[in-house]
Amino acid sequence: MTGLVLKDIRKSYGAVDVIHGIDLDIKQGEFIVFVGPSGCGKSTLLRMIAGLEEITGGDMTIDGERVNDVPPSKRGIAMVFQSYALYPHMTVFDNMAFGMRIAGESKEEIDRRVRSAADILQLTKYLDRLPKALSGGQRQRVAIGRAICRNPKVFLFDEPLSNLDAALRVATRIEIAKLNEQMADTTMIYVTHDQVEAMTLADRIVVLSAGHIEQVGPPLELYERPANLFVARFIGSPAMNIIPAKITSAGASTALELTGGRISSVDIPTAASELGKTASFGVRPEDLQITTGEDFLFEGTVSIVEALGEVTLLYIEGLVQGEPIIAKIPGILDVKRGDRVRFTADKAKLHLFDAAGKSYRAS
Amino acid sequence: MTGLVLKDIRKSYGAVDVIHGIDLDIKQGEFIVFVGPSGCGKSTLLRMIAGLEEITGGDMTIDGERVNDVPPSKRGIAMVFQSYALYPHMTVFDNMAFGMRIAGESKEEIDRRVRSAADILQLTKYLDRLPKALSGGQRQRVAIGRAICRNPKVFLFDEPLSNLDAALRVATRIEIAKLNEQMADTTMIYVTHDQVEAMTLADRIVVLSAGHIEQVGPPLELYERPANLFVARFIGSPAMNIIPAKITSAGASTALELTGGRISSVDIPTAASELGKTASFGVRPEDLQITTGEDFLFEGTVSIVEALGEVTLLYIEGLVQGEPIIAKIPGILDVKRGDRVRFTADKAKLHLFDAAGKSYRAS
Amino acid sequence: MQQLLFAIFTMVGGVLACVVYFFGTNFLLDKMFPSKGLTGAQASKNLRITNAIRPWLFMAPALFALTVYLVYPVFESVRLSFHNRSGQQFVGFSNFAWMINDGEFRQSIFNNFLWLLVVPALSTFFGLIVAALTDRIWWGNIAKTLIFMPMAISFVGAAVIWKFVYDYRAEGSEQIGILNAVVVAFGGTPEAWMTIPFWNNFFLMVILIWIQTGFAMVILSAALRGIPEETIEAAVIDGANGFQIFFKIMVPQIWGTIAVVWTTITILVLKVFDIVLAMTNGQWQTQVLANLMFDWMFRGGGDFGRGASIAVVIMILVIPIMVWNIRNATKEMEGH
Amino acid sequence: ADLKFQPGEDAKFNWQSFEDFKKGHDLKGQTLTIFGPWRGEDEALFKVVYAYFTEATGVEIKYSSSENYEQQIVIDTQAGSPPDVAILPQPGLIADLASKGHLTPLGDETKQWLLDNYAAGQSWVDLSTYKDKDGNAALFAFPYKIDVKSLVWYVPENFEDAGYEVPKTMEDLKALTEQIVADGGTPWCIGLGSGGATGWPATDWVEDLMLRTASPETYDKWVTNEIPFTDASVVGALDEFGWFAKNDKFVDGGAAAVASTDFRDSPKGLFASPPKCYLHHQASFIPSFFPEGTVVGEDADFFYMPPYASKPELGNPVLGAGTLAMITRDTPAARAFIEFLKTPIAHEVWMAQTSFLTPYKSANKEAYANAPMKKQGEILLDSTTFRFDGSDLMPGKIGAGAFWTGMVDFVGGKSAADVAGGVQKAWDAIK
Amino acid sequence: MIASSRSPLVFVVHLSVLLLVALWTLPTAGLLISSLRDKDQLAVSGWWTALSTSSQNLTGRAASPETQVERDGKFVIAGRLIEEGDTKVSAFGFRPLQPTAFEAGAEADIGDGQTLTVREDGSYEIVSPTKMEGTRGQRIFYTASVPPRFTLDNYREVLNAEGIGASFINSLTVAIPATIIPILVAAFCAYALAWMPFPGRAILIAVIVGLLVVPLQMSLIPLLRLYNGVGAFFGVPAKTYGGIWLAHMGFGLPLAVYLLRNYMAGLPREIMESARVDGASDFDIFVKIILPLSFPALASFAIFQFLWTWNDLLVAMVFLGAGNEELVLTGRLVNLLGSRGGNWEILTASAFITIVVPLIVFFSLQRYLVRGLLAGSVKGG
Ligand SMILES: Nc1ncnc2c1ncn2[C@@H]1O[C@H](COP(=O)(O)OP(=O)(O)OP(=O)(O)O)[C@@H](O)[C@H]1O
Ligand SMILES: Nc1ncnc2c1ncn2[C@@H]1O[C@H](COP(=O)(O)OP(=O)(O)OP(=O)(O)O)[C@@H](O)[C@H]1O
Ligand SMILES: [Mg+2]
Ligand SMILES: [Mg+2]
Repeated sequence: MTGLVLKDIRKSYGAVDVIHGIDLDIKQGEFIVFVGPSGCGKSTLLRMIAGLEEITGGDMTIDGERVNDVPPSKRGIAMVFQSYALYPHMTVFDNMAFGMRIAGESKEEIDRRVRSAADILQLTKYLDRLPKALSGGQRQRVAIGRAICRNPKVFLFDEPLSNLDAALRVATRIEIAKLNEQMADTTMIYVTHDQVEAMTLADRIVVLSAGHIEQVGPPLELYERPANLFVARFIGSPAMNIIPAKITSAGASTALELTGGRISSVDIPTAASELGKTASFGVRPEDLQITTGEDFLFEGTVSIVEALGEVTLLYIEGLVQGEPIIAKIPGILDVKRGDRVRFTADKAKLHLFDAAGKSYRAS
Repeated sequence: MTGLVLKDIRKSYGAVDVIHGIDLDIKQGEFIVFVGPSGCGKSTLLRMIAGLEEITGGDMTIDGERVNDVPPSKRGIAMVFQSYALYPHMTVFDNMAFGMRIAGESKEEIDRRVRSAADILQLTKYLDRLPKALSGGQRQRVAIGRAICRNPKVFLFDEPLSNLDAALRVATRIEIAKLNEQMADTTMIYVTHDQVEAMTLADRIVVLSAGHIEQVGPPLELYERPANLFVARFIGSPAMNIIPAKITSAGASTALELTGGRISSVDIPTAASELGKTASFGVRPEDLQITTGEDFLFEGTVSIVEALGEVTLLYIEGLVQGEPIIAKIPGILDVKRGDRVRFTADKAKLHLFDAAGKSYRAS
Repeated sequence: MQQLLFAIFTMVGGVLACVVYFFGTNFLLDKMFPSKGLTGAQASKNLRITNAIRPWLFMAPALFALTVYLVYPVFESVRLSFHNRSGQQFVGFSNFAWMINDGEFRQSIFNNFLWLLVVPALSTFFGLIVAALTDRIWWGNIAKTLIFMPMAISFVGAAVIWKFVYDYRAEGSEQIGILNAVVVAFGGTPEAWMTIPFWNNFFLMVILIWIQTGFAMVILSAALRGIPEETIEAAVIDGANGFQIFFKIMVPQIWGTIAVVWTTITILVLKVFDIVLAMTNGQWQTQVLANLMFDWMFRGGGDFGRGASIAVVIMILVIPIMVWNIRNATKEMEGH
Repeated sequence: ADLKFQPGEDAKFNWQSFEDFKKGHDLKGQTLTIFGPWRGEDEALFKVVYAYFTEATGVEIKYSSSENYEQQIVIDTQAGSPPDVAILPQPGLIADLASKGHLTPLGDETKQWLLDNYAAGQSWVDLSTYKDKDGNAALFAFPYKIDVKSLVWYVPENFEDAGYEVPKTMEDLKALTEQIVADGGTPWCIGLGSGGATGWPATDWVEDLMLRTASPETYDKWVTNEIPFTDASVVGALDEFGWFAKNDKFVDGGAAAVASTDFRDSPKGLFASPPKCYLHHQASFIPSFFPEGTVVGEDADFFYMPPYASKPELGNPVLGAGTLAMITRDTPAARAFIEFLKTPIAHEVWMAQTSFLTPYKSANKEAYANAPMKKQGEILLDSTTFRFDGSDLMPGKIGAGAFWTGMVDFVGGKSAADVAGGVQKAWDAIK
Repeated sequence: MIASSRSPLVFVVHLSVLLLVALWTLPTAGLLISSLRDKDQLAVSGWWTALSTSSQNLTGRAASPETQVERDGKFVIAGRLIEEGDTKVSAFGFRPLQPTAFEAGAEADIGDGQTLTVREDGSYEIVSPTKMEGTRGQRIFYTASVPPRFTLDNYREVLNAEGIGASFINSLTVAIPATIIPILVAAFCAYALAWMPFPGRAILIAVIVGLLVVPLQMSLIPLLRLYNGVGAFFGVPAKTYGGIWLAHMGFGLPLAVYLLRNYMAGLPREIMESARVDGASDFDIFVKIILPLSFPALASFAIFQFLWTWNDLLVAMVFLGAGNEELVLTGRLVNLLGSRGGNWEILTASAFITIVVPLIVFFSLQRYLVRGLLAGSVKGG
């Protein structure tokens, strides 16, 4: 089985191109997460896979069969909408049974499948309720249950957890992870804004930006080796600190002059031709450590201290134009606003991007 | 000045009591955050302070004046609604100027104040737009700007960031923090579901549950010394792991028998009378460390590994009935599903609660 | 020219008077109990007073008009229904006794029930269909306008139009009524539609349905647009076809609006008389209550007693609808 | 005011009466509101007439009308805002207004005037006398502008071509009817359709035939229900009508078409080629519905619906209709207007235009605008009996209800006895 | 829309809408076409045949014998039966029973040695060896194929009628304030019923719904009596524009309040609360927030109310009177029909003349019937 294949998929609304040619190969059973900034086309792509939007160009195949013109109900997909999209006038049971009733399944079969889905999602108690009598988390579970009952080959989620509160979000996320395990043969495609969801659930993450793919890869690969500035800033929260720099010596290890004048070196090889070029130097907030030694990366005045208990966020303003540099230090610190602090970082965890934003390491 | 004082405030809708007697003393200029599970009465309390809901019982004073029967516009408050509540047919400027126009301020004064608020919130470019032409974050800022223009004594926010995406949420949060600094004399009361917001913004956090106060205190105090089980589980994400235990020896340090049979001791004094009683032993996921030694707290089989890059979450199931125990270990680990792992923790960071849920340490 | 000036002057004057009332009274109220710019106990006391008075200021003109133009006539009708034809002599229940024994009245009641069953149902149904279908096609707005058009045609016009449709010419001569022309084209014999007892009721109902569908359509179309698109997409994915989506997903979700439209048209049907008056004047067993009332009220000098008693019956028929609405209003109020 | 015929200019007008009237009445500055049934062309014609009143008295007239004049006058009188003078074509309605005390009696002098000056004067006095609130009879109305209904219309050239003669007796008419059928033609066009008033043309037929088969007294008893509708005389008249209308060969389209053919369309059959019919019974107003350009008297003509030769004692009865003026608010101007209607000039001015007939003997016949009108006027003047349209005299529920529907049922196949029984039942119900 | 919308179902949708639109417009189309037709044709052939050439049996009359000329010793009357044009004569006759006895162009012997010839183009010639007498011309029956003929005469007749312009203004004078005033009054009332707490609110709403059903005709006499009383008391006429505006308002209010209240109750509560916190009184809130936000509801009701007042005849007749100065357009047109009715050509044309203004109103207000007015105000809005 070949799973789902997108070949140069394009979408335009009238003259506006929204998706600019997406190539993607999804294996059966894979859990794929689409992330990207608002408006980059995640939902559009998902809806094209579902068959809810027409495909303007390119080919889409599921299990080797071209499905561009196959109606949604014949694609073997199920979808969980961002806004639940429950049928407000039907009970939970009817909501889940609707698809099967339409398909003309037998009463027993419907009953069996709904009950088993309800079991998995702990909804058995609520089968007779209307959606409006359910809490947000329960509604979301019904939406998922409805999708499960369809027994799909491909499972689509569009920001399914975005309307839930923190605790529910964690709980439901774990349920989805379990579901993925139980339905090992089912391909899942998941759109989210949420870092944690993306990192924890995905087999592979697809980072989209303005209608094209920036990088595809397993979560940790994206975290450790972002292919470009965009991905680097997008994955991880708070975002990676980027400091403009100039390459002062190239080679197996590269020396840089950071804005502010400090000289640093990173263990990333660069070609000699890069010498003298401007680059972007990146370090994640959680990779920064406080040091009192002389071997620091940079030094700054703390403008905001955010103590979260578990970690403390320090904001250092003025070093880079416009944005503060953020450091995330574990535990509770005794740093106050106005303190001058020096930071250092593990050399292996530093990033370097060329003027066009491409990572020097990614090769 | 005395700020805002709530004395035995109660609220019922018909026969349903929603708020059961809240006593709270808020100093002028303080930043207070209300947190609590959905439906606990946060919004209701805030709306009573605003004067949008009638107060069923008790007294509320602002600056020493009893305001129970004072209409909203006379209380010197401003409110940012959970759902922006912008006037859709007015431009950003008019939205912000509306209150002042009603109050009959001069044209120049209106212009001056709106522009200064817009400056603070970086809205100057959008003053002529209608709300529908703004992005979510901008709309939220307009709502805040509208409140600022009222020049209130008390600033009320009801989950102002709840529908924003992660990046916007961080940015707006920082703006609110700055605002709080600039308006040092203004009392702010802020309702949120979000841990991080509560921890980073609050001078004091008020934890509510089912219409009464569980604990009031500065964020780190709540994190480090939760007064009871409810607060312990509510503050911190993922929530504190709670393991049922039995007190096997009381005194300056207490020995416990945890479920599963391990014996442990914590540096929390207990009275002799507590001996033999059941208790709840608590440890935060981020306080757990992996150990290979024999001095471990407990041992378990990893059922889920969530690698977030910066940290890794390990879920250990089966130790406690119903819920997994979660450990949050920094960095990227080489632990796989099914591995048996031992955990230990710093003794100072352990928590112990009595059968009623009250912390033994809190006295 | 002079007339035009006068017209403009009166129009502006009338509208202005109305505006002045609302602004004036509110200005006075705020002057008497000032609160703006003030603080403290006095301000809040004044605000509470104004808040108690203001609803009545807002409603005063409406309540006045409703009382004078509708409530008062209702009581007058009830009074008249117990009096004789000139309204001067008290006659007890004899008008109602007459009514029960009157064959024409019974015929009217029967016909009215037919109308109540058919017209609101079909108007709403067609309005719904049109609203739903036109949302999906590019020329939907044109279609809607055309279907709305009958509402804009004056009653005189509507009557002419349908006389043209139902016109009957003897068999063999050229039919100028389209209905008969169609019948003849299919080899049938032409019929004088208006004279076929029982069925002629339906031919009359068609006219009202034709007119009212536009009304139902405008309101239902707005409601349909309020349905979350996602629920429909979810149904598409669930494999539902157009009909299933419409009847199982969309219709149940706008049930409330359908009920409002249904109510409004039902009430209209109870009042309808001009169509019957113009087309048959109740002949050939097409009489309906409103026309019967009109008949007794004004024909041949008028019998106010009997006319009023029929009006009272019409008003009694609406009580179930009223009760239903009271229930809805209170239910809604709880939600507020 | 603009006068259509300048006083003194045309000798056929009785200008003296105008001058006399002018001398006796100076009511300058007053206004008179008149409510009448005339709209459209008729309204314009009436305007010409009352311009002379204004010219003579200085009274400004405000005329209004309404499609639903019947209902309008009820509302206006009932609400206490009646016009000064109301002109209505329905004796039944007038009776009601009188009984509710809304009308002012015109006095014995007017009664005498009618007896003296109108042909068949007693008929007119009877028609104008109603019971007031207290049950006392008085003259309340003044008949003005009469229509003759006892007319049969035909196309002279068609008669010529076919060699038919205008019948002088009812027997002849029946013979002619059969003759036409024998010649392969269809004799009659009958259409009862009139929207909500469908059926009324048949009532004219029945009334006309009633006057030719029964005495005027029987007729009067019939319209007041002193004899029941089921009386043999009534059933007889119904059957007479049935002889014409219920025979498929006698009517265009067959009997089934009678009820549903519009009375306005029905006469057009006379002018079809080949003619759909040769005869049409209808009142004097019908030429308005003839094809455009039809000249009455040449392209189309009429003859008096003949009486039975076998019943000479009934003479020449005429069935008609007309409007009656009454004072709904007693003002000097209103009184003066009634006086004005007594002047020949008030009749002649309208006679000189169209669609106006009068039984006023002193009005100059020569003033009629054309020969056909004059001929109709003569029928009116020659009549030995004049009877007002019976259905208008009956209570509204009958005359404008059960009778109409009954006639529709009758041509639809019901027997005369059944129909009469049904109407009588309805009449009993409203007693 | 949904991708599957390319399925054959779409054609069904188009087709059904087309069918419905056709059914709904057909009667009106008939009216429109009829209003453009010749008034004699109107009553003899269906309007759908208006576009096709029809074969008709017609009757004409030759010129009177006074116009005869002598030619070659014979007396000749010549002329045309029909205007020059597309009309073609196929057959003719001189007896009503044999209207098609002769083919066009043939010579018919009409007795006395006279012959009649009618040619295809409609010209005729009567030739007689002797001088003809009389004043009436010979009747000629002919069968002609008449091409479609349309005329604006009907409209011209209606529009040229005396007083039409004045009535038009009267109608506007009635309809415009009678639309605006009730909307204003109803909107204030609806707001109070939707958003201002006071005792007895639910009952009041129910009563208003109940009043929806009061038959208009019922109220006429008591009201007019009241008017007369009031008029007499103040010494002013009872029938005034003010009176009819109030009457239209009274009759239109229940539905207006019912619809508007339903709409306003659905507006987001937070906007009102926000304004209240901003210090706005209920009056400010109503004028500055509710009114602009209720535009779709106000516009739809405005359309309906305008339609009713514009097309109303009864209320105007009763409360304004039927005199020439105050007659409204509907009244004027009805009067035009003449006391005996049946002038279909006038009816049809006037129906279309009255429809124009409401349609303009509908079109100009239709664009306010948009949704999305609340966009941006609240989350999810
Ligand atoms: N019907 C449409 N017509 C024109 N443009 C559209 C339409 N629907 C979506 N777009 C545009 O397509 C782009 C992609 O939209 P899409 O909903 O896929 O974004 P997204 O990545 O899902 O964003 P979000 O995270 O906010 O949901 C957006 O810029 C949007 O403006
Ligand atoms: N009008 C009302 N009538 C009855 N109960 C109400 C009403 N409004 C709120 N409640 C109840 O009061 C309780 C508190 O509601 P409130 O909105 O204050 O909760 P909350 O803490 O703000 O919750 P959330 O975090 O979900 O916003 C809830 O249980 C709710 O059901
Ligand atoms: Mg999206
Ligand atoms: Mg809340």
